[in-house]
Amino acid sequence: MQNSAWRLRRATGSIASPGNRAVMMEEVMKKFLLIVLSVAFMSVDAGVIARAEVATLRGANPLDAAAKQFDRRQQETIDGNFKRSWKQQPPTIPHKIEKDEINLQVNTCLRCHGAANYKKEKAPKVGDSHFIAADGTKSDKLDMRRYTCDQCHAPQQKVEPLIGNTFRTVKQ
Amino acid sequence: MTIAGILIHAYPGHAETVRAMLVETQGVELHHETGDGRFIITVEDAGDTRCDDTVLALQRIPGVASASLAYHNFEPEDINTPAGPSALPAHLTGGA
Amino acid sequence: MTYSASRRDFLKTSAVAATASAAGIAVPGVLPATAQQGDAIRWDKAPCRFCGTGCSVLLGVSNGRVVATQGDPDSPVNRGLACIKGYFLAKIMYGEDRLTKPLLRKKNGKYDKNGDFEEVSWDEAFDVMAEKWVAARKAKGPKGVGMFGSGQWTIWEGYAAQKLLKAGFRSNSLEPNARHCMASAVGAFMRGFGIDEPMGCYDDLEHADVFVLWGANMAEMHPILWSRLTNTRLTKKGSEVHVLSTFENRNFELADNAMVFEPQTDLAIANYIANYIIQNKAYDKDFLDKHVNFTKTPTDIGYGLRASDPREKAAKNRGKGKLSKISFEEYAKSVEPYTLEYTAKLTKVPAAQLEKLAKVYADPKKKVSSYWTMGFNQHTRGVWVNGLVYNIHLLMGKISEPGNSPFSLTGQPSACGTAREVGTFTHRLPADLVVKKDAHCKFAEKIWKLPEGTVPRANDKTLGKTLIHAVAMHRALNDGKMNCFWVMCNNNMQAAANMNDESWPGWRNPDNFITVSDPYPTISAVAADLILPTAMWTEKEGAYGNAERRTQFWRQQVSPPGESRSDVWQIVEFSKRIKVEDVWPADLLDKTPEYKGKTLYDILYANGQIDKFPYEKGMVKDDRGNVYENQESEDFGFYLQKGLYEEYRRFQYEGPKKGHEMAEFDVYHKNRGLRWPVIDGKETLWRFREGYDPHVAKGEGVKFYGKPDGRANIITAPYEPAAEMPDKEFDLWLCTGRVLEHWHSGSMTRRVQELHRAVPDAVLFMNPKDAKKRKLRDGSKCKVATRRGDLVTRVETRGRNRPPEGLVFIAWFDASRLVNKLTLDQTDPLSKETDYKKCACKVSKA
Amino acid sequence: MAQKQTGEKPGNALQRAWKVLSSPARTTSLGALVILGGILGVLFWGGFNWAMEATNTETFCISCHEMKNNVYEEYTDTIHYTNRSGVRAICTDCHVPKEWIYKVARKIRATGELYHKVIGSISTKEKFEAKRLELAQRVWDNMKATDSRECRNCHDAESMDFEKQESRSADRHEEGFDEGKTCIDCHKGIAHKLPKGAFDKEIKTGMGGGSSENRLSLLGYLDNGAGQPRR
Repeated sequence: MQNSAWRLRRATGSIASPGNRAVMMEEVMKKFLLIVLSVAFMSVDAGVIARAEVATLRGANPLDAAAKQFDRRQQETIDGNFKRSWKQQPPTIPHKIEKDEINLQVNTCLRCHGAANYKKEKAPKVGDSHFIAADGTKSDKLDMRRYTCDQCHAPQQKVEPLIGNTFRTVKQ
Repeated sequence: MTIAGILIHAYPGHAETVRAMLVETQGVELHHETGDGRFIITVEDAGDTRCDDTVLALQRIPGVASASLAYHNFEPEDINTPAGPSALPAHLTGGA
Repeated sequence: MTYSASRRDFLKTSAVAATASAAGIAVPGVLPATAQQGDAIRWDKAPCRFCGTGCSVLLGVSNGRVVATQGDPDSPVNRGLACIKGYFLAKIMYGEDRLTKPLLRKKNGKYDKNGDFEEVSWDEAFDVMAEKWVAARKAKGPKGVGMFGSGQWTIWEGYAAQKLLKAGFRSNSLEPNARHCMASAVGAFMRGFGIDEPMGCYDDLEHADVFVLWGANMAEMHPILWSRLTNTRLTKKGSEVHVLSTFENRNFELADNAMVFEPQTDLAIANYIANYIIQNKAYDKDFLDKHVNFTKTPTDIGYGLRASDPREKAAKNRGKGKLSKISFEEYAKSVEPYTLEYTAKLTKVPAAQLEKLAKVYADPKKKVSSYWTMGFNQHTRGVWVNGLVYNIHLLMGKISEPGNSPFSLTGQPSACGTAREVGTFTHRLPADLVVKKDAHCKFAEKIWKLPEGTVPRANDKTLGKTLIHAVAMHRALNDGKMNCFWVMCNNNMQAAANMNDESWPGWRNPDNFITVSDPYPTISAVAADLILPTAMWTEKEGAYGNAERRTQFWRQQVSPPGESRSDVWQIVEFSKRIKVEDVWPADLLDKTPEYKGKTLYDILYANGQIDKFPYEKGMVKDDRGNVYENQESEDFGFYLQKGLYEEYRRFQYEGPKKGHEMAEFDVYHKNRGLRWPVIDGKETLWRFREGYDPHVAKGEGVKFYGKPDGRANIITAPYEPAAEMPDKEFDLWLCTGRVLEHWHSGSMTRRVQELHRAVPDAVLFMNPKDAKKRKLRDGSKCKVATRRGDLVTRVETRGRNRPPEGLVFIAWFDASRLVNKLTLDQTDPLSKETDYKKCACKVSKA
Repeated sequence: MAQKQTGEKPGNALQRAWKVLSSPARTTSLGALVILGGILGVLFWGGFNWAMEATNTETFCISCHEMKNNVYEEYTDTIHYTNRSGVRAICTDCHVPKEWIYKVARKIRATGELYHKVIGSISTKEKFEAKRLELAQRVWDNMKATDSRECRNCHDAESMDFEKQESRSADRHEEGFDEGKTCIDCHKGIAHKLPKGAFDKEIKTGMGGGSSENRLSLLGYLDNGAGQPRR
């Protein structure tokens, strides 16, 4: 059993041969498809056959080989804010948050983004939606369900997307 | 608790009379008027007149071309009302 | 009253906004959540695509595309909230690499296992597939073909698959990925209560005084439930949170009593609490006398590994689980060894903290809700440990009432609705029926208008043993006993344990033909032979059932791209290619001669029941008059989803088991879901208790009606060690799991840039001291190896997870770091659910 | 030394030594006495300083579990322990003054800490958490009073290059310096976790202003009692 043919292939890989990822990504941008159709391939029966090289999020690395290793990640910090795609989307965090704490004792996010200090700190104020309680009533107090800021707001690492996204905003 | 959001179209030249009737009707609240004969209203239960009866009556107001239901919410106020007032502390509900 | 006044105002604003938006009128000053965009956006509700919480979101559609998502203020589950994944739902369908055409491995114009993927038509795809399936069914019997579905399937997709496999192919080889996720919870419900799914509901999150999280990282995995819990903890006087975990996680931020225990010793902790309650005579004697039986389970039952494994050979009662009755005294004696001193030593939790936990359970004045998910379910003693927590609640009578709730959370959006309620498991049929029971099979055959004997019995007279669970399926593929495998709506190559030794060689076995239906080229897709492009989430009409028994519907919002089609379309369309003569024996057909010459489509779906609801274009409408497409119904010419659902519903009303009743199809499009049992249009919040559950008659008080005598089982079970413990060479525990920002294997969330950039890679969470010992530091490249494989990643010693010395954690979403090359394919021998939380590994510098 | 100088046989050494020391110097020259005094002075002085330094090490600070399991554990996560270039500030760099007189004063106060160690004031996690705000407040007040003297041993406003800071930090620093703020005004909880109610005082004293309603909304979340903010 251990020596069956397909087991041996595990070492060499039987998934579509890895293409040059850079070239492939360029194609992707043009066609909005990761399936690269190489129409040059002519079959004996005449006619054109569409061959598709299918790559996963690990690129075209065979599954039974190790994937490319990633560099150490750094967080992206920018002036101002990251763009939002629609109004109700929670803003991503453009500054470092390692020193921040959200626990039973304190919530340091609110020290700058809370109603009392945001002007002074030139920080965006906690959204109005955060002052609507579960029953729909508006309140002066932050809705405690929103206490854990990092459930919705995340910092962003400096990385390229693995694959593009064709989402369009309503204005586009 | 029943609340309905309704769009009323008045025949040209009838906006005045329709507005007057709407304001009169129990359970109806006029929220917006476009100036071209369209009204946005909400309807709710009032006294012993039920919301759905009021909606039917709207159709029969002279000068109304159409009354179309755009929003409807019904909430029973019983044990099955989830996360009801009793489940929440007073200061969260805006009281006390 | 302030509540109704303000609620009324809120609803009025919503009403005005909705009316204005329907009429295209801008109303100054009215800016509720539903109409903020100001552009012509059609908003409609849909349950979230991700976890088992079952939040409802509002989906904004403009020009045939989803342009925005937000939390649904009218949903009782989330009341306007969503987590980061939920907020970004609008983007999950728009990854650039959406599959739009079927792809088949071919060489020289013909299917070839070693060929490259080529685009083919649906006809060609299904023709090749049908030929392979018929051949495999004939050659290898009912286990020759298999289907692996999902707790993310819609309810009707699961139901259609159930019929295709069990009635059409006459095979019980149908499993959902919920086997990896919920099976232990199901096992414990059936053993303890005779009926599946929690007795409580999410309202307990507001009613409870004390929350105990047993192996549920709610802060990351069920963020909205965590929000509700947070609200209670921060606003309700005297409320407290106890957290148990094998490593520090985000739950610990709100913990009043945070405990890190040695893996597998949760069994001992639960027994200690029971012992404490008994020693202090705190138990509710009256409740026990009236509503509880005491039983014990066989011990030393093995670890669900292959029979050849020495650990299996050594087990005395391999796979056994038959309960035997004992007395209260015997039960008390069985937990006696779990003293505070012994338990503290075994678990490495300080005694004072264990005692603090035991005290809140034993305090009759405190309402305690216990929550667990994968920490309990993915456990080689998963059924046992689920049961041990029920024991505690039953001892105290703290069950089936507001705030007192042992609650098993689900992982997936419809693990309850589709996998468990429809019964897409090898051993199950809809509404808690099982193929082990002849009467249940006969009932299914009656509903389905099939001859007696069509549905294979667990031990079938002619077919032999027919049950095969998820992990065994991969083994069967590897051994060449199963030759055709259809994977839908999940990524099992990335998800199943021990990829190197079982999954990969199984799928690439030259005898096998593997089909994967997916919207995206996943790890599973590229490991398959045929890829079918799939319509996802709101590209189809659907229904999910969440962890609190709530059934929620949604309408098709947008059209699927290219030629992609929903899973339900694929299943029903495929059935047209299978002639009944090819898969049924002659004697069965002789009983129903009218079926001769028919296809499975005619017999299973166009059966006069499912096709009885006519469909016309434009008939799916909301209450504002917006019209929605329904691609499948248009294609088949009848309202397919309604037909499947209404036939399925007959199992709930006419079947031998009561308590699963749902409302009619049309009702759910109008509301934010109802919690079953739904009787006379009313949902049920707490089951088994008079006044809440309509199945409990006046005067009965509490009745566990899933069991014939109306009594629940307290089941004693001891602590037994894990299958693979750290030793000299492999000196660390390896635990795997999820992160907040990504869903499962990341096939959707990693295509959303914001989510990808939040957590781009799976790193190794490690204690700084362990790192130092290996000359590693934050950010170092490291190699993680087990007896089955290795991977390279980077060390994280200061992130959101803080393991104690001796344990490391890796998330499994990252396709580049296939952590399931490392895990052991061990299961709970009773539930057959994989334990992904415990195996031994070593870490070195890479 | 004294015994050798008198040339007597060892016997009851202590008694004899005392006798020598207590009798007026007749046989010894003033110069010798001065030198002897100097030597003894250096020895005592050195010993004193040695002791001061010994109690100024990290090992000493974390030799008691109260320090090790609470504040030290937390500190290892922060930038003062781990950072890009591996420059570290240990406990005493921040908590013990460098200048002698202040250092001695701090050490004298430390004897109070020994007393609390003996009576176990913060011997458990719960006790520590209960006292954390009080303890932290004391440190903050102290730093405020000294114009964050210990911070400034390393962080000198003059030496800060705003060009190299994140723009948010640069703006806030510039403002802070102009207003005459001191480091601890903003940088609380940078090396340890924050206690419950950490910001109550600064909110009460009106840092950042805002209406009273707004102040409440910032604070209300902290209280687990009746859901009412601390006042």
